[in-house]
This record gives sequence, C-alpha cells and structure tokens, in this order.
Amino acid sequence: MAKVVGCFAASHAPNIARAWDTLNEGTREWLNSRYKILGDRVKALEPDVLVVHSNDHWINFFLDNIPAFLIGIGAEHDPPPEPFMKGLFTQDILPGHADLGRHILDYAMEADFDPSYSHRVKIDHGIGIPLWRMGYNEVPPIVPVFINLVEKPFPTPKRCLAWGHMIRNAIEAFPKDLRVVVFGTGGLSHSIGETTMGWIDEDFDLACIELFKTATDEQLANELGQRLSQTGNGSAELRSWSIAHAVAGSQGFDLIGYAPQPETLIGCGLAEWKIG
Amino acid sequence: MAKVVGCFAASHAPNIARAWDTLNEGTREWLNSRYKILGDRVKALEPDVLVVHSNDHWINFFLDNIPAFLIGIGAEHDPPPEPFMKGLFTQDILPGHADLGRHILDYAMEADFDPSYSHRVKIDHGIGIPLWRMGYNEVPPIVPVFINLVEKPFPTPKRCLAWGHMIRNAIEAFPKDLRVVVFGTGGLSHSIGETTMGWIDEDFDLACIELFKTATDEQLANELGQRLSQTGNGSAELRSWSIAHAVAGSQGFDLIGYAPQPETLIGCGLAEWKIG
Amino acid sequence: MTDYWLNKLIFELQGPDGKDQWSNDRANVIARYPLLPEVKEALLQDDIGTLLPLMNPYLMRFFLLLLGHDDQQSIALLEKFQTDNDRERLNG
Amino acid sequence: MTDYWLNKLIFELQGPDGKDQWSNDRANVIARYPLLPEVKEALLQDDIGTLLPLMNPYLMRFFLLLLGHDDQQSIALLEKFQTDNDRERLNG
Ligand SMILES: [Fe+3]
Ligand SMILES: [Fe+3]
Repeated sequence: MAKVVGCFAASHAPNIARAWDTLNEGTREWLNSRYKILGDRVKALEPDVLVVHSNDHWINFFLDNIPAFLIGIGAEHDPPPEPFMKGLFTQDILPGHADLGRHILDYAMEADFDPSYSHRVKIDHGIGIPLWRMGYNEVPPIVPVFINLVEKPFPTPKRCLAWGHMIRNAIEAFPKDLRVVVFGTGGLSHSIGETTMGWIDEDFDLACIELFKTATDEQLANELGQRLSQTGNGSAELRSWSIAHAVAGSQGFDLIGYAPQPETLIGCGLAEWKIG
Repeated sequence: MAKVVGCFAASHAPNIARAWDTLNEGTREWLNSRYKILGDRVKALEPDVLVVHSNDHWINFFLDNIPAFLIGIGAEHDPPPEPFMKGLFTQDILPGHADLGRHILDYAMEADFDPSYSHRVKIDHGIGIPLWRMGYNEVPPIVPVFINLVEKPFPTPKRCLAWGHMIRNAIEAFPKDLRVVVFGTGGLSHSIGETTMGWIDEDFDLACIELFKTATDEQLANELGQRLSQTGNGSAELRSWSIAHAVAGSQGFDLIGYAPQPETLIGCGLAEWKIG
Repeated sequence: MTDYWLNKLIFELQGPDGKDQWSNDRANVIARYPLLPEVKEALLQDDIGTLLPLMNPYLMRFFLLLLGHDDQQSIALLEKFQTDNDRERLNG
Repeated sequence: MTDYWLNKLIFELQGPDGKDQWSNDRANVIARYPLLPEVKEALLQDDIGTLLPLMNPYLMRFFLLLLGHDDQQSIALLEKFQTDNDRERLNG
C-alpha cells in the first residue's frame, strides 16, 4: 500500500525566479539555505511521487471554468509557460503519476468531494518554484492538485482541512507500494495587484505558524476563516498549507524558516509537518 | 424568499433539431405535443428563472479541465454553437441570472460541495433543445448547471441526489422573491459513439420511470448505481433527472410522455415532479 | 485509454470549418498534434477499430458524422467492433 | 464587479507576444473584445483607477508589469486608490 512519508510547505513567489539575479545577497543566501534544507529532507525520504497542492495563477484556468479543486491525472504535464520560469527544468514534458492521480480522483468522488480533473496541466511557478529551489532540475513524478485561490469564492478553510484528510485516506488506499510526499505551496501573507500591494502581514504569519504547531482542526478553520478576510489576498494560499497540515494528521510541524521578504513581496516560509 | 415552483425533466437528443425536418410525421407529432404540454406547464408557473441541469457535450469543456459540477454565475451566456442549433433562438446573448447563480455557488461551497463556476458558458443543445421545443424562441433567464457525464469518472447517483437537495436549500435561502423552475435534461437510455450505438434500453427506461415514481433516495441511488453500468453510455444523463427528483423533495412524479425513439437515438421522456 | 491529443484534435475539428479542414487538409491537421505514429496512421486510414478505445464516444460520434456517415452507417460501422461483453449487455 | 471580457483580454495578453501587441497594436487588441465604452477608454488611457474594481488583482499585477511598472512603481500606483477600509486593514 502507498504511504505518506512526508508533508511539507513552501512559498512560491514569482520574484524568487524573476528577480533572482538582482535579489540582495542576504535574501538569496536565506532562500538558498532554507530551500536546500527542504530539498535535502524531501530527497532523504526517497519519494516515488510528489502530490503537490497549489493554486493556479491564470495559467491553466480562466473565468469560463474555475475549479474549486482539480486533480491532475495525466502521465504528462507541461513545463511552466511563464517567461521567468523558462529553462529552469531540463524536460520538455513533466512526468505525472497517472495511476495515483486517477486513484485519488476516484476516491475523492466516492468520498463526497467534487473535484474537477485534468489529463494535462501546465505546472506553473506555484509548483515549479519550490521544485527548482529544492534542486530538482529534473521534475520527479507528480500529482498536481490545484485549489482556486485567485478569484472568489474560494474553498473554505474547513473544506480544505477535510480535503487534506481525504487525500491522506486516498493515498493510503492505493494498492501499490509507493512512498508519497505531499506539499502545500504558497503563502504566507502577501498582497498582490490590490491597493495594499507589497504589504507583508507579519502578525498574521506568526499567528498562522503558531496555529500549525498547536491548533486543532476546528481552531485552525475558525482562525483562518476570520484572519484571511483581514489580510492581503495572497494569504489565501495558506489554505494549501492547511491541506498539507491535515494530510499529515494535524499533529504540529517544524518551521524550517520564515522571513518577511519585501523583495519577493511575500512572507516566505518553509515547514515540515510531523506525520501523525 | 425564492421558491421552487416546479421541477421538470426533458430529453435533449441532437437529432430532435438536426433531423427535425426529416423525422417521421408520427415522431414529430409526438415530440410536438409532449414538449408543448411541458412548455404550457412551465409557463403557467410564471417562473422568474430556470435552473437547468445538463451535461456538457464537448462544447464548453475539454480533458484539460473537466468539472464534476459547474454553476454558471454570469449575467450573459452564449447561444448554442452547434451548427444544427443555429438560429433556433433570436438572441445573440442569452440571459443568465447572476445573483441567483452566485448565491447557489456560495451556498454550495459552504455546504461541503466543490463546484466549479463559470462567468460565461455556451448553452449547448443539452439545455437548448428542451427550451426550443417548449416554444421559447427567446431564452428566459437561466442558471445553467453542468454535470460531467461524458468522460468518466462521473459523480455518483448518491452524490447527485445530495446535490439536488442542496440546490433546493440554496434556492430557498435566496433572500429575494423569485419563482424558480428547476430542470434535469437528458436521458433516458441511449448509446452514442460506442459499439452498441442506437440501442434503446426500454427495460432500463421503464424501471427508472418506476423508481422516480416511488423509490426512496437510497433505493434510487442503489438501483441507478447498478443499472447504469449495464446500459448505454447516454443513460448516464439520468443523473440529471435524479437531481431534479431530489430538488422536488423525492415525492414521485407525473410522466408527461415516454417513447423509445430510434430516430432520435434515445428513449425520449418528459416529466413533472410533485413538489414535496 | 483516453488519448489526450487524439481527443483534442477531434474536439477542435468541431469548429465551423472542421469538415473542410479534414476533407482537404488532413495531413496538416494531424501534424499539429503530437500523436503516436499508430494513431496518425489510423487517422489517415479511417481505421475506426484502432481509434475506438482511445476516443471519447461522443467525439467518435461527431467524427463519424464528419467522415460523412449517417446514423445507420455509424451504427453498422461501430457494431463490427462489438465484444462479447457488449453483446451480453445488449441481450441481458 | 468582475468584467469577463476585460479579464479575458488581459489573460490572453500573457502570451509571449503580449507586450509587443499591447505596445504596438493596442487599439486592435481592444477591438477584439466586446468591452464597455468606459472600459475601452480606461484601457487606452492607462486609467488604473477605473480598471481596478473590474479586474482580478493577479491579472492587474501582470498588467502593470506589461505597462512597464516595476514592483515599487506598481505599489506606489496602486496605493493611490486605497480606501479607508484598506488602510484600516493595514493598520489593524
Ligand atoms: Fe501564488
Ligand atoms: Fe446528452
């Protein structure tokens, strides 16, 4: 049977790629060292497949068909089309894990979830940046899972936690031996293309980090539900963290690093959950 | 508050439009009279808006993003693009009901459903044929709801019934006075583009009609779950009927007409549910 | 097994000039998609038996119309590929 | 209120030649979409204040980059349109 061997979170701002060469030395150093720790930990777990939760950033989906949750079930996906992501991966086609993807999809639909699915997605910077910074010039097999966090209404934090628990059950019901690492990418606070652009809400970030360490699902859902309406729009991506949190069993986590980072416009954070 | 004043089902085969002029006189007469009864009943209810459940037929969605359930929340939709549907409606743009659509979407997401949404859909023959045959040359305000029934996996019959009950609750929670008629279109049995194409499974159809008259939700879910795997692919559209059934309160229905109809390739049926 | 690019090709032929493109410029239409060699060949040869398991049935229905087959011809053509399973379902 | 066609125009400018199209052929790009007259005018005038409530913020972010504004310029430009509510959120 498949097994969740690790659950991680990592931020994914475009500027980490777009502005890489012009970032302050200290910022680059911080990013280098923290994503290296993340990469080393992930690689040490020898995963067969990564299930990566992120949001699409107007690369795959438009207002004519916005999925709340979408599972990528294809054997092949496309590399990031954003100009600033060109050339970061060596492959023309990125490998999906069709069997696990389809299994999770079927499981989800039997378990009273209503995901959309895709036979082929574009892996945008949301998934691409953490993989690249972890040192994957070649992308390993992934099951990409997209959550709508760019145009409201978004799935509720409560629903995201339920999604995470379902994902754990789905993976553990997969009949082949697979070592699976689950990611939630994005966050922490940021504000993009709205009047408070550039704002990094450090109070919010520190409060969220504390929640991921200690809160029950109910506390986490309630707190996020309240706090997300009072901070920058990009903070919605903490929902992806809450999914990874639930997949891990909601037993707390180890912060690999956090820095409010004006150059990348985000509260940048990385973490590994305890698997409970 | 808004109110569900009627729940109806109607079949929607392309040949009803494509082959209209060459159908046997008797078939055309049957279709004319049955859809007229349907139209008269709907119009007598003076609906402000129609919430129409159907499946997309590769008009709006492709394999890169297939929604399980999708709610059209736009104020404007596009007329059917299929060549055989051209000119059946007088409008260049079909009216949506944005307020009710968005309300249903928000309600659904709070109620642990995960619908996709669209600000603008193409109203294909699935919704277009019943409207046209009922005598609407001008389409009234609609909230289109699409269910994936063309490329597996499909939502389970059980989930479709739950969706229907949620839709009823959502409509009744809408804070403005609106008279709402709900439709499930498609069905009954047919087989399209597979090796049994043309097969109309009359036994299946009659059994389903009996179920809609008398079965509990649990019976209906179980029976459909079993029977759908043993009949033609188009029969999957009975899921839309089961949604209308649940919206009405699962209290039985009045069959307006049923005919196995080789010329249109479908078991053609129309019905009105009792509102319970 | 659903073939993404094959289905995409047929999906995109649904546009107003699809029939014209397929009748007059088939090789170029095919060249636009990264299809497997055996799928390309099947498309060039109207080899429905090879395409059938790779295509969504509603797109197959459209494809047969595009090729000029009416309902009875489509039915007859597809019937040739019935398996025992399909027949059992029909008679069950 | 989300303006479907405005967002679609910006969404489709994300292609590789988007910047070129917008710089050199703006009127023709605009003409491809059934936009309201005031939206057309706002696009021609770089009138961000009018566009802001009609556009998804991530598409606005991209649009400002397309117009040549770097991060600091984008931030300064958007800040001008802050409401009391926005400011309260910032200080709260
Ligand atoms: Fe992001
Ligand atoms: Fe249909």
